[in-house]
Amino acid sequence: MNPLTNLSPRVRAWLGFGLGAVVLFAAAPALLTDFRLSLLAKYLCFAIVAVGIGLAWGRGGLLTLGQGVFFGLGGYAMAMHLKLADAGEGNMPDFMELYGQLDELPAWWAPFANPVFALAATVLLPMLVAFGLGSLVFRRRVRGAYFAILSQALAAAMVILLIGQQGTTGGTNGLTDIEGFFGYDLDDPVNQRMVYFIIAGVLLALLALTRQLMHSRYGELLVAVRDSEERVRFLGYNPANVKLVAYVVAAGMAGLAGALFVPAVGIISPALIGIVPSIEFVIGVAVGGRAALLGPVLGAVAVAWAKTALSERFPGTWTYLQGAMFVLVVAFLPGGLASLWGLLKRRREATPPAPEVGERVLVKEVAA
Amino acid sequence: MSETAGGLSIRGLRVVFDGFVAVDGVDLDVAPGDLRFLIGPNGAGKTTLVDAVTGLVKATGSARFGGQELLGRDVHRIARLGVGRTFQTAALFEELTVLQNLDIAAGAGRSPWTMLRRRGAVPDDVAYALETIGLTERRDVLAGTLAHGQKQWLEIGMLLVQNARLLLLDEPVAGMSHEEREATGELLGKVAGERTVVVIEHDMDFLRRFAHTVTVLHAGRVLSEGTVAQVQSDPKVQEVYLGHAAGHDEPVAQGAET
Amino acid sequence: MTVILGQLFTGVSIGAVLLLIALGLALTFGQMNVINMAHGEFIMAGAYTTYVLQQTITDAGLSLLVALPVAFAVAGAMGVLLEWALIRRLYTRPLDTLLVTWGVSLMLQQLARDIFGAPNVQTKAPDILTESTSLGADLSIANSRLFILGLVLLAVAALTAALKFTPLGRRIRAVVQNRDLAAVSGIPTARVDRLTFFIGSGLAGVAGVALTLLGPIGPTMGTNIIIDAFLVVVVGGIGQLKGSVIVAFVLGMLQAMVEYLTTLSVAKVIVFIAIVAFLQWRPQGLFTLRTRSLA
Amino acid sequence: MLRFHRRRLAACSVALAAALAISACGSKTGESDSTGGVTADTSGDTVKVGLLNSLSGTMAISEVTVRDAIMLAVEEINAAGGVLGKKLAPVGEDGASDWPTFAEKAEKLIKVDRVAAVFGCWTSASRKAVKPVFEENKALLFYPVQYEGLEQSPYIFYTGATTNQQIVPGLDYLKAQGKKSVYLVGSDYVFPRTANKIIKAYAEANGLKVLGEDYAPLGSTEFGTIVNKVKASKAEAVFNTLNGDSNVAFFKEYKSAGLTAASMPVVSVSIAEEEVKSIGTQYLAGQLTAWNYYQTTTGAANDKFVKAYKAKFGADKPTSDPMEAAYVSVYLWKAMVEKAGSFDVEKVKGASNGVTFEAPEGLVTIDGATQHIHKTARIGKIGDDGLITEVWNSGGPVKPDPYLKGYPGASGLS
Repeated sequence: MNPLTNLSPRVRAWLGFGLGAVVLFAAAPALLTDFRLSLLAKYLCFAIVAVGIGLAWGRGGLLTLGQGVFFGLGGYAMAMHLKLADAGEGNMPDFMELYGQLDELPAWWAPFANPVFALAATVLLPMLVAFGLGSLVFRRRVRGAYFAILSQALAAAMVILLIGQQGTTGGTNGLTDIEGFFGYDLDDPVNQRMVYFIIAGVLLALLALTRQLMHSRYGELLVAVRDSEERVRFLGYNPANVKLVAYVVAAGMAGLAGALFVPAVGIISPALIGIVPSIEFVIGVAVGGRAALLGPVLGAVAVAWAKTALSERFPGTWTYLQGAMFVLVVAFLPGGLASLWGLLKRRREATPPAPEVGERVLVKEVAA
Repeated sequence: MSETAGGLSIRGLRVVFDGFVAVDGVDLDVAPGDLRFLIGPNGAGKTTLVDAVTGLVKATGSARFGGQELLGRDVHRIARLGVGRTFQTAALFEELTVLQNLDIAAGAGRSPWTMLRRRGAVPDDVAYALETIGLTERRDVLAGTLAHGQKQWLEIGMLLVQNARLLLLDEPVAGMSHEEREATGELLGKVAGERTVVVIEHDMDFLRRFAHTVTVLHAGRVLSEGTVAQVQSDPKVQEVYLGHAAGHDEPVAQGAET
Repeated sequence: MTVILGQLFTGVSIGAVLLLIALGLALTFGQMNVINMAHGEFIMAGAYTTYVLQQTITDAGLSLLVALPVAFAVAGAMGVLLEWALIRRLYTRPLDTLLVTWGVSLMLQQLARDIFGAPNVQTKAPDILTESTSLGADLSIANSRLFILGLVLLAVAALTAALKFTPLGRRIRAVVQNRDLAAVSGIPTARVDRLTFFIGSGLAGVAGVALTLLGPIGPTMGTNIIIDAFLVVVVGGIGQLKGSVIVAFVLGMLQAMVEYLTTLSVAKVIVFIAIVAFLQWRPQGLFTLRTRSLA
Repeated sequence: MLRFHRRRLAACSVALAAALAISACGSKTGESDSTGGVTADTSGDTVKVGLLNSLSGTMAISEVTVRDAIMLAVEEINAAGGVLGKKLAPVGEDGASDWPTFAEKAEKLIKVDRVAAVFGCWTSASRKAVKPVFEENKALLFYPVQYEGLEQSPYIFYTGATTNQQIVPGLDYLKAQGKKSVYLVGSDYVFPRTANKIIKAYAEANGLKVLGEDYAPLGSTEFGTIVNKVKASKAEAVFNTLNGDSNVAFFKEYKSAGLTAASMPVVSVSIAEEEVKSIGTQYLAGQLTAWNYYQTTTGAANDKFVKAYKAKFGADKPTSDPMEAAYVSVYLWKAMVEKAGSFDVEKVKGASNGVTFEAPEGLVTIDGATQHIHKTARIGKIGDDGLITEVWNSGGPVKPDPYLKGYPGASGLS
């Protein structure tokens, strides 16, 4: 018998958390080159998005196919501030002078010069948009499938909007050539490392937050809404609010991830927002296991890593593999790899484990 | 819980689906604490009536409970007024445990702060309901793995902790064994009195054993109403409902309604 | 004035194209509730079928006519294969179907790239379809657009008639309205599903043939139009063709008018906002089948 | 339970504190850069060069052919003995039509593979994404595609045309043909929007009326309304900066609306031989293009290039301007390295001014000040056979002027 299984879930969580911290804060920086570490920073940003999707989709049954929008809102909010900071007080960002031929900074850019406003906006702006769309859609009981398609349409519309406003958003280019991060020079590898540590810290903090949410009464209610929304309604809850909370939290996480992506990679562009990247955010979650806490994180990192590694040598093969992952995992292993582990464990122990909410694989979905 | 149970009062209730009149001007009064059985042939509008009262389908007319108008409110608002219901097929959260099912049912009024924390101990009303429905031993079992009868009891338990003062039960004993029926009937008898209970049922034996009063629906209208004896002796009922079996006590094709 | 008239016709023809690509979806999504993201790749398959046929049948007009039924069969067969291999396992999980078929669409795109190469390929249209019909002074209407309008009206009429009057159509409608009842009444629902999917996918193939007259033929041609098509069916409502028909033309007209006054980008955004607003008013779409069920 | 929360919180704050402590060592913006960039690995008997193009995604259509042309040049150079006696070892990366991926792959080529130079990128967006990477690491990029100008990075060599070598000649040609008005149609992204700003300014100063401009989102294939507007404007010509798939839909619609090359010619700046093949001469015959090179361009260097390309990639594969510019960029780099006698980036840059190469398009010379090249502008007409034949050229190489300083009326744009 594995001695770990004798520990209480809480102690195990604490141990896992410590292990994660050791891997992210000690092992990875020690073992990886600066370049690989910066790639890991990027993957961890995707993992943060995945944590939110895991909550909304895995636990809440909300297939959020528009996370790119929130990622982009957070990223643009951060990039706008950094561009303004690079340009210096009273100056306009370089691209605006190049393409926009504006006489002065547009009014909606101005508040982003304030770092506090910009930082708050990276999280609050996506949450606000999610709240708006979510309250419209959930309250009117739009069906799950409609919600998924509307999310995609939102992503497409957002891209078109951003690209169309080249003078003030940088168009297809997005916002590039970001030099500093709150006064620190991003060219310096030491500062790149700092960005990595911040991202890793945020990821761990959000994991703790999400674990708390999943194990709270709200987490149980969310699963109940996923499995039988109508029944929850007859118990006197408004499922729209329950879903809205998960959706808004997931949007906030995506926004934060987008904001951290900017200093890590140095660019935010519409290419990260549209339908395709939005669906790609989901694939890691599906592969890792949508309903588990760590599944989405590990899945997102693994898929992003595989993409980098494989596309270096076999660009066409990667597309096939990506497609095949969607097909095989979603159709035949809906609980993702996390459920595989559970299945193996169960087989070895040959007795059904004490059911603990959430670590179970879901096979049902809110169809209504 | 010693709140005064309210009475249900329905006036001129009408439900129309795409031109088809499912409920056609029903007037119905259920006194506080009554255990009312609602019977009628397939398509009589029994379930639709319950759907209308609980806000699932749109209806015209009036349905008041404890003095509050129900029609036109959202489903969850009606539930918060103390109206609870079950469905023909058990609707539980199968991925959650018995305890979690009950805890959720008990929690519609919880503050956001409570919601965001873990459940500490088992709340008293939940423990009491577990005892009442006899599932204390199985509280950590997934609801999906319960036996059929136990699922129905769990549903009733959920209505209890939900603190519903009007219980609308759609065929609660369909598919149950004889012993389970007896137990369920006794449970309903215990619940009524403090609360008002309306049961849709086909099983005539069960009805005779436990009903306080009976309403017969036919083609969207109330055909007859009264005690079991009064209804059974009503010639209109014998004509349209019991039909060929008039005078005998044959139960009507049981559970044929899908 | 002539510009406005021209723009009116443009709106109608945008609507016709939308309807043509959405018609198959109105069957598979609208009737069967399957979100098939690979529908766009079936359209692509139809377009490539036209291209392949032209390698052997050099006469542009003849090859186009031959391509219509062949593309229907090719795309339909792909649809049946997809239904048999994957979708039938997923009928209870509509959102998972979306992801699975998205994966399939990725693979089909790459397959097209490997077979036909990444660049677009060209087909030759019959000369008459590259010209326009003059309607007085400055007003003329593109023959290709007229052809597509005719084709889509024909397809709608045929589909409506088939659903209304043939035994198969009655079975499809029975399955849509009550699957369990249909099953116990002796209708082989699995076979009806497969046939429905064949027709829906086949219509995508026909749309692909028609699109060779208007746009590029390449591996990604399906992805650009698929979301618009889904929106048509979402707004039109589930279970009825007439919703999709009306919505396609209304959206086409709206887009043409807004685009004329502003730009294509703005038009797309405004159409999206209009759709969200509309769904506030009618969350189930323009027309719905009302049934008494929990869901 | 609460105790655990505290400890978890403590772990987080320790982690964040550690991160901030480490950060204190980093340099602030504005301080002199402590890092000197990465030096290429030239120790062995081969030297690595990076190839960065989209092999997947929407841009693969165009970029794959550029990759082929670069590979051809690398192989030819290796067959002829390499550069400074070292063989070139190409390292290919896929930008996947995604700008952040381009930045990531550029960094990988520079830092992990330590290549001596990188050849590639197509869209302006991908170039803008990698530009800071090359500048930060002091590495070289050769960018082979015509673009919107208004840029001059110290670490990029631009071997495609800038605006005064393509767009301005295109307008001059229309003017010379007696056209008095144009309508501008373009895709909604950087190049068309910037190009059209230049066109409007230049046209105004030269008596050409701009009767309207319209942009379609990238990948858009619905051109009914735009063609309607174009037709109603009664412009005498159209200047087309559409990209990719949109061109196919635009020209099909254009022809269907009864508009012809004779009545309202279209000058395109993104349609080369490869695109002609995918649109079809049925729709394109007689229309105009502005480039610096066509497959039909005469000269021994081009005959050799076309022959070698077709031998390697297939007789049905046409050659085009961006391919030629990419092919030339490798040879130009070779010439610069040989002139400098070193692979060192700064030395190569220093040696660049005046380096020439007898290219398929004719003699090209590097302008050291702008790091662009002198190129001959050419207007071509698309024939029924799918080839483009030259109808006008600038008579000799035009000096690159990315900021249009020598063009009154347009120079204020930057």
